[in-house]
Amino acid sequence: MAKELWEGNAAIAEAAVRAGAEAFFGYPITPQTEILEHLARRLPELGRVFLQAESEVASINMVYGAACAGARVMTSSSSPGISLMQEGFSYIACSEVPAVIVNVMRGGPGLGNVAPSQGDYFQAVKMAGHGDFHPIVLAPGNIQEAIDLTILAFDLADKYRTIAMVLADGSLGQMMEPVEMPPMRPVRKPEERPAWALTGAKGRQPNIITSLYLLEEEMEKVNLRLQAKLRQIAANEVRWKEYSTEDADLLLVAFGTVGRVCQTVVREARAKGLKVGLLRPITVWPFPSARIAELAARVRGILVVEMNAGQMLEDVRLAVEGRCPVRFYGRMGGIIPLPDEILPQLEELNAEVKG
Amino acid sequence: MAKELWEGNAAIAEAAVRAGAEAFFGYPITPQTEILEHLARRLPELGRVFLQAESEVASINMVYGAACAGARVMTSSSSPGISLMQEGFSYIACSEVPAVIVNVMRGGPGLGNVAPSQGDYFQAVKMAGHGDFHPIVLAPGNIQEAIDLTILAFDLADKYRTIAMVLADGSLGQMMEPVEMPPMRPVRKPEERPAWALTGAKGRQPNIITSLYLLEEEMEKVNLRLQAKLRQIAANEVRWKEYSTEDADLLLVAFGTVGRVCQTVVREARAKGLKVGLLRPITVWPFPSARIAELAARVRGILVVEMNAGQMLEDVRLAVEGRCPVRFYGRMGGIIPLPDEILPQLEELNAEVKG
Amino acid sequence: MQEEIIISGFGGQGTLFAGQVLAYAAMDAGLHVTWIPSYGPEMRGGKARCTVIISDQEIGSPLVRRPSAAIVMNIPSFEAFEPMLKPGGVLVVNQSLVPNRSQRDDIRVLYVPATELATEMGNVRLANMICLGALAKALGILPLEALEQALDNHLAERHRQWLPLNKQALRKGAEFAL
Amino acid sequence: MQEEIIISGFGGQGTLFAGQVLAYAAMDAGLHVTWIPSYGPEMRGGKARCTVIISDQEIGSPLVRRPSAAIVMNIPSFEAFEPMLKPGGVLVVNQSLVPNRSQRDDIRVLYVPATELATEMGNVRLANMICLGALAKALGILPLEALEQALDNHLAERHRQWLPLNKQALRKGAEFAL
Amino acid sequence: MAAKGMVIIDENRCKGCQLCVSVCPVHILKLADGRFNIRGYRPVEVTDPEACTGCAMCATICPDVVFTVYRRKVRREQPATAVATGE
Amino acid sequence: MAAKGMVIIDENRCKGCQLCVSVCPVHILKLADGRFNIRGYRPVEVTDPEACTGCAMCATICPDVVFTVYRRKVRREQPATAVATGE
Amino acid sequence: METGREIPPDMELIYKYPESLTPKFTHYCPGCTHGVIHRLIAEVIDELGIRERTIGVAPVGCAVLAYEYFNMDFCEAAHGRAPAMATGIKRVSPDKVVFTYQGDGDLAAIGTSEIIHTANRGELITTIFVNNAIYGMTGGQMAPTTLPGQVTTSSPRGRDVETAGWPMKMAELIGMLSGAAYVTRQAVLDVPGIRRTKKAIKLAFQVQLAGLGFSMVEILSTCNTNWGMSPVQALEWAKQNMVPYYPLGDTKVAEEVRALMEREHR
Amino acid sequence: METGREIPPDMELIYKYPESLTPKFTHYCPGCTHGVIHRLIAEVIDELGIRERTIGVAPVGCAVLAYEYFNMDFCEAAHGRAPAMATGIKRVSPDKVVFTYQGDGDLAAIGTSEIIHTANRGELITTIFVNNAIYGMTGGQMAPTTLPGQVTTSSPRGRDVETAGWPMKMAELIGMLSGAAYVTRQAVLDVPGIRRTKKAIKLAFQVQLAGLGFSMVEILSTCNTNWGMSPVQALEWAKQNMVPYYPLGDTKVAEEVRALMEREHR
Ligand SMILES: Cc1ncc(C[n+]2csc(CCOP(=O)(O)OP(=O)(O)O)c2C)c(N)n1
Ligand SMILES: Cc1ncc(C[n+]2csc(CCOP(=O)(O)OP(=O)(O)O)c2C)c(N)n1
Ligand code: SF4
Ligand code: SF4
Ligand code: SF4
Ligand code: SF4
Repeated sequence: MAKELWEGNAAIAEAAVRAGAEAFFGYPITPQTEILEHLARRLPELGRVFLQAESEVASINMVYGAACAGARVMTSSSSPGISLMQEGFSYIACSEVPAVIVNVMRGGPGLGNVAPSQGDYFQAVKMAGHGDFHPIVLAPGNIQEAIDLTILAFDLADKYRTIAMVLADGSLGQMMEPVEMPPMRPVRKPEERPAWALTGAKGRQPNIITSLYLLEEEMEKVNLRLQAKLRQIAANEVRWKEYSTEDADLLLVAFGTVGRVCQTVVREARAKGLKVGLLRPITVWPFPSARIAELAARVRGILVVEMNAGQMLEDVRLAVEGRCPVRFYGRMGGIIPLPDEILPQLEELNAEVKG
Repeated sequence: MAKELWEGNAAIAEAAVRAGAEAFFGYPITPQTEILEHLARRLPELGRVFLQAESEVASINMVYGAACAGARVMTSSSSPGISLMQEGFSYIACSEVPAVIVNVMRGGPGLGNVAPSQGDYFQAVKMAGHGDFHPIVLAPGNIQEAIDLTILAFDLADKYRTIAMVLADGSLGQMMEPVEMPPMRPVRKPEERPAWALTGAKGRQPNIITSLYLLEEEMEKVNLRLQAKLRQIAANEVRWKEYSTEDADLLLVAFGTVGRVCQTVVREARAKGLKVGLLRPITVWPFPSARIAELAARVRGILVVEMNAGQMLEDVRLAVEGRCPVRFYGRMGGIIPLPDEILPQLEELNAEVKG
Repeated sequence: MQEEIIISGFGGQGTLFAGQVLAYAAMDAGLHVTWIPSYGPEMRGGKARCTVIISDQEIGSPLVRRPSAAIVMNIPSFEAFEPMLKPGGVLVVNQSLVPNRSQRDDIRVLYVPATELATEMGNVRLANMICLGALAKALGILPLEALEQALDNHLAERHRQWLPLNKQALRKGAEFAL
Repeated sequence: MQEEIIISGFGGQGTLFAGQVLAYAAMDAGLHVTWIPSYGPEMRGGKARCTVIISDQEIGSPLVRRPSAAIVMNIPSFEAFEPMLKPGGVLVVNQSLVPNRSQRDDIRVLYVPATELATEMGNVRLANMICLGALAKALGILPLEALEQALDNHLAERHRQWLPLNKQALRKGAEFAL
Repeated sequence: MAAKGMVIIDENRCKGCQLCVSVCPVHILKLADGRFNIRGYRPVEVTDPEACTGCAMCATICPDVVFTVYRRKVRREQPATAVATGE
Repeated sequence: MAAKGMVIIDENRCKGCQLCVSVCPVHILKLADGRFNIRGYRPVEVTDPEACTGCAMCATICPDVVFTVYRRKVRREQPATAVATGE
Repeated sequence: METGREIPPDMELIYKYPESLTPKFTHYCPGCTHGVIHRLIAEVIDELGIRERTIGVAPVGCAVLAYEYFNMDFCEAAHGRAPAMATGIKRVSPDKVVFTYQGDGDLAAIGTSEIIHTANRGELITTIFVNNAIYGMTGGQMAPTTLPGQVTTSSPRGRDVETAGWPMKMAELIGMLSGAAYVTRQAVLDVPGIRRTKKAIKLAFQVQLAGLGFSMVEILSTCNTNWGMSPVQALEWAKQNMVPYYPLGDTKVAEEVRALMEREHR
Repeated sequence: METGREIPPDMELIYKYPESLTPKFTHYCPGCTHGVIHRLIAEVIDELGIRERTIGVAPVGCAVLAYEYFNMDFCEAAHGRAPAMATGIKRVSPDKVVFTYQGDGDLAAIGTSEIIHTANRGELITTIFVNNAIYGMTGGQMAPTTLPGQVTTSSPRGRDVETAGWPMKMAELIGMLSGAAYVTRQAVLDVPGIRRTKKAIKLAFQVQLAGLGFSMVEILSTCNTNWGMSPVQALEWAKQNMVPYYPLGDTKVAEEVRALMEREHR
């Protein structure tokens, strides 16, 4: 099938269309507005629902409503907008309805800037707002992955009745690459909506969707169910890519755009005779901890590279548990670390662990 | 000085008054509404500012404004309301203005219930909304501490120009204990407001407070400054309490209400001949990692107890880095674990590490 | 010395206030004390209970599963706590609303027709003080005077006129613990 | 084979589009390619540049500090990239707007009076295609036909009428790389 | 002569708020004294069933849907619930 | 006869939007051709200074505060900036 | 339900328990008008025969458990966001009847933006707005609708209009928006008012069924518990104090709705 | 600034660069009316002599960098929250003059709740509301104020009032709130309109100085870039299309304000 050149944001939007998204509710924000703009054109022409909400708070609660009604639904935003959705995430999480969220991260904190960043890693993987839950978080490293993971997000959200988040950064949203756009899936018909959905209590008991459990015991039951679900997801859905790890002395761990930058670092390092490998998490939650622990027992040192102050770093350290030294290199404010700055870090680490 | 019997919420509110809070902006939510109600009476009678905002989003942005004007200001809420403040936190963090936030946690996720919980630990210590920052987080274990830490929160917020959060749970908010309420501090006069504050550009260059830095390099500079500040706080402000750790074989780590429950567990365990100690973090960020690492090298095992699914657990594991086994016991949904359920966990751990 | 006391009943029966009087008295006596309430979901009525812990050393857990003493002002409360009471503990039962009898021989049970007596005294809301009097006397950790003092010092202005009757109620209750 | 190309100028000079034409041509030639833009804060005008990487293997970093080729359409761009170009690299300079001359002898520099030529051809906006033609020819990784094909296949409807002129512009630029 | 109307009271739903008592035009509703329903409320009672007009005012104001109301048939028919809305 | 008014143009502030050109009542403003200011815009120029009436319309509509305007003194005094508001 | 009492044959059933309510006991305080309003909505849904295709959205407020009492599909929204949630539901299920049930804190404070934009878009949903001039569930704090001088736990000296502003007239505000087809203010403070309120609720649902636009019924209600009165006193207080400030009647009746009304009266 | 040209002695200065603006070049597109409005505000602040005690609150929108251009204390609010931020500032600094500068996405979409409650409380602040019928900064998406049929990047077939509702008339809506003392709609589309707008802005600040309540000036403006027109065409388009839908003039003038106006005109 012929490749087409797609911009990341448009590609994510079109992937949602192909995945059978029935509705999109969102609010403009750079650097992901092209997602909304693409869907503003596509969904209505396909007779599906596009609505520009008055805010991100409204967006996420519209998503919540549409999800309760059993529709495949999505919203997208960038860092500040995602912060505004935290309460909604928590309600959706507790109600166990499926929803797809795209966060094209920008430089923060605050209004920050519109340059690429990975500053929202913690916010994405450690929680869905308040309370004990977190979404499935998929971190594409190129546009083909962005497409495939957007579609996967819809499937995982449905399968586990949870939030699936595509966590990208501004550069991925705006770059172009040749990709294969999958064929259009049929949209689910109203009568095919899930049995738990709010479709009118015709010939059955009413369906109730709530996140309120006044009795502690009930609330704990719900939490135990949610935790069991998270364990199940952790067991089934961990995904990652490895590059030249077979014989690696040193391991790079990086996700998203920096992850692909590190692919170049691996090549250049090996050209210089450094036996470097790369593990690029595709799911940052669930995190490939077990595999990293294995590798940690084999390599002499690990360098984590991120576009933030060191967030995934904690998950790597939790996996490594002291088995080998873990170092960090990061850039912030929207700067993408380039191979020529990462390489010296590797050399330093190499010197350190060799000596 | 004679002790008085105070309810936790009212005590926190009165402590803020004594600390010289000039203004409070908030929105009712159980189980902390008594804070707002106490201040609705006290602040106006002292000629200070009380305003019930239309929402938590408005509250935090009013706090942001008052803080920019150089006033000592506070808001309080509970889990869902705190989620709605995440964007505001991020702006305040980046703008480096001081603000005090009280989160009296309730059962979640979602609307959950109004019973005590520690489910927002991650949200509190890992971030202030989007981007790379987190507030100082103080976790009182009794009402006297709630008072003292509320006052400390104002001082730390001012000192570091950051968010200082008092992280309590519903039971602490509603219980009563004899305490010593400190004397009233004089409120800062308008002319004593900090030099960076927005007080009108009279005879000086305008003061600008923003969180927007379009150029990546500038944004990174700001982030580096923020990270340096966090390191400085981490170096200066770690606080914790220890109980019978001198000769402990097993270590309990717990904060807040569970922390005090564990004080009883220590007594009862020792009565049963188990050499158990307790470390109760007072600051959960910065976290007493160094001290826990020391103890981890000495004890045979650690049991972390929380009113959540295991959040502080990660910070403990990051500190321990595999030096000794770390186990977890938690209750959710608003249930406070009692000594008689924690003790068996200790005995299990003891058997495990002894064998 | 540590006593863990639960006072439990319907909302409106004054169980929380009774607990506070106890807490005030303990505080004024220089003891450590914690008072912690728990409510049902209802706005009005429904369960209302508090746990009061009095100790001569710093108090850890403010909650206990097995109290050393309890006042039960309605049937659900009796059913909840009678079995949980620690051996040697004291149970005060508001006989007027709780027909149940305890089968346990390892605790001391005081059956007090509190609601009836209170009604006789002219205000049904005095039942809580009657039960409290009985409990305090039976426990003997605090003299009745201490509770009266607590009432003097801490009874809300708008209830002042009830001060004497409240004190009478305490004494009447105490008689059941003789 | 891997070429890292930067095309840089003011907004409105068509640098981003030139990069896309290159990317389309590379894609149609079955090569790996990435196109990534970067803008200034201004809504309009201001810097507009893109990095195009063309390779016969999977592309890692979509950005480079030291490009192997560059088109600079204004002075700031010349100053930014002339020094950074890899030895052996190709630099196309829009002479009409950039008076600077390169002092480097380890790179190939093509000075093209693109804006003037474009104006002669009747549309100043053709300057980008002229520079692109020169670059493509000099690099020699893609035949001019490939770029023309790319224009045929991907030029937006509303610009179709400019197709012939765009192709001419490519060829005119190519002449500077002979 | 037989009552024009008749109400059936679902005692255990009653919360003794007395709204019905306050609107009954013939003043035949009052709270039971000394008697409590399973939820601990004194339920409402009909003091004089014969006097009931079946006006359904009690049912109209009762927040807890305690009443079922009957009325002796009259000439022109009416849809059942419509009456509750007084049409 | 001498001009009734006079404008001073801060060329580098000009973005060449032509709003002033469109409002000048005596049509003496136009963009310079071939000439660019430091920000790359063709700045506005006065074609016939003598004709300027000092009406300050250009200054009133200019988004970039390019103009300073003078007017030959007239009988009744007026507060300086007030004129920009046409009072 | 009481039984064993047989019904004389010449008695006809005038009022019975609505099918659209579950048999559950409510958690509302004795005499709370939430119960009356629940009943009216249920009666209307019964009469329109739409129970099996109606989806309700409960608020955060005392009515948070409404889904326990209504016998139909229901969900529970975040505080103030019911209109957004209802929008999401209706947009993907246009054949369903969707309504929100909201208090004054929920709708007029934290939910201001959502209700205004939902109304302005003319979403085909119906909103039942219970104005009891206070925050009930959280124990009686000031609401945007609290009356001037009214004492609440967060306005201990009475609402001071200087610092807290005047009570907001939501029916008037929402009525101004083009997307709103039918907006009215009613009161359930006495039997005639309750009957008028039911008519209004019915019309509001009919407006939705006819696809004419957004409809809202603001209902003046009581919170005897937090007002510190008996239920009967509370009705009286509301009549004396709320009705004068909040005029009863329609604030918006679109042309098509007027036509609908006339058809109804024939 | 051009120099070397000496001024004839009989020439008097009619217009000069306002002190309340910094000399910085703005980032606004050529011909963007944001620049005109900035200038008017600066002139008013100069004339009132309040620069040294004025605190501005910038929005998120094209005017996000306003603090670079105004020569006074300034802060930058979260998107839509400027009124809340201004409330916080004013409450703790009642002696200062506080104003917000907001676009239509900022004020009429995400910030709806904040502006309405701030106005209703009668906060003593002034809001300058720039209505250019589109989201400028993010590249031209539909705003609540976008006209029916108007094509934007998020309404590619033109705003469909069936699904997106009708454009919101904020001046009318805010004018309804008791706390609002002075609310008006003006336009900077031609010289006379610009002069009237300046008068309105001046009055709005005077209302704040006199402590009469909340004041807001809605200003019909252009976004030639995202409308895809020349600056001059944009002014014309706005006159043809916006002014008819958004009637110019005052929507709220409190009694005390009327008195103030009269005093002004004497
Ligand atoms: C985000 C959030 N903020 C605050 C609350 C607390 N809260 C629950 S109900 C309520 C207000 C209830 O008042 P109203 O809407 O008038 O309904 P009523 O209880 O009076 O029927 C509040 C503030 C919450 N649950 N969530
Ligand atoms: C929470 C949040 N949501 C969205 C954005 C993205 N955003 C920036 S400006 C803007 C709207 C600008 O439009 P308007 O308010 O009309 O001002 P204009 O640019 O037209 O002057 C948006 C949606 C943001 N920065 N923050
Ligand atoms: S109105 Fe209903 S609940 Fe109230 S007393 Fe009468 S029957 Fe009982
Ligand atoms: S209005 Fe101002 S900016 Fe525009 S062209 Fe005229 S002088 Fe230049
Ligand atoms: S608190 Fe008020 S609103 Fe809530 S149930 Fe009780 S009376 Fe009704
Ligand atoms: S985008 Fe529009 S509003 Fe923004 S500066 Fe340009 S013209 Fe002005």
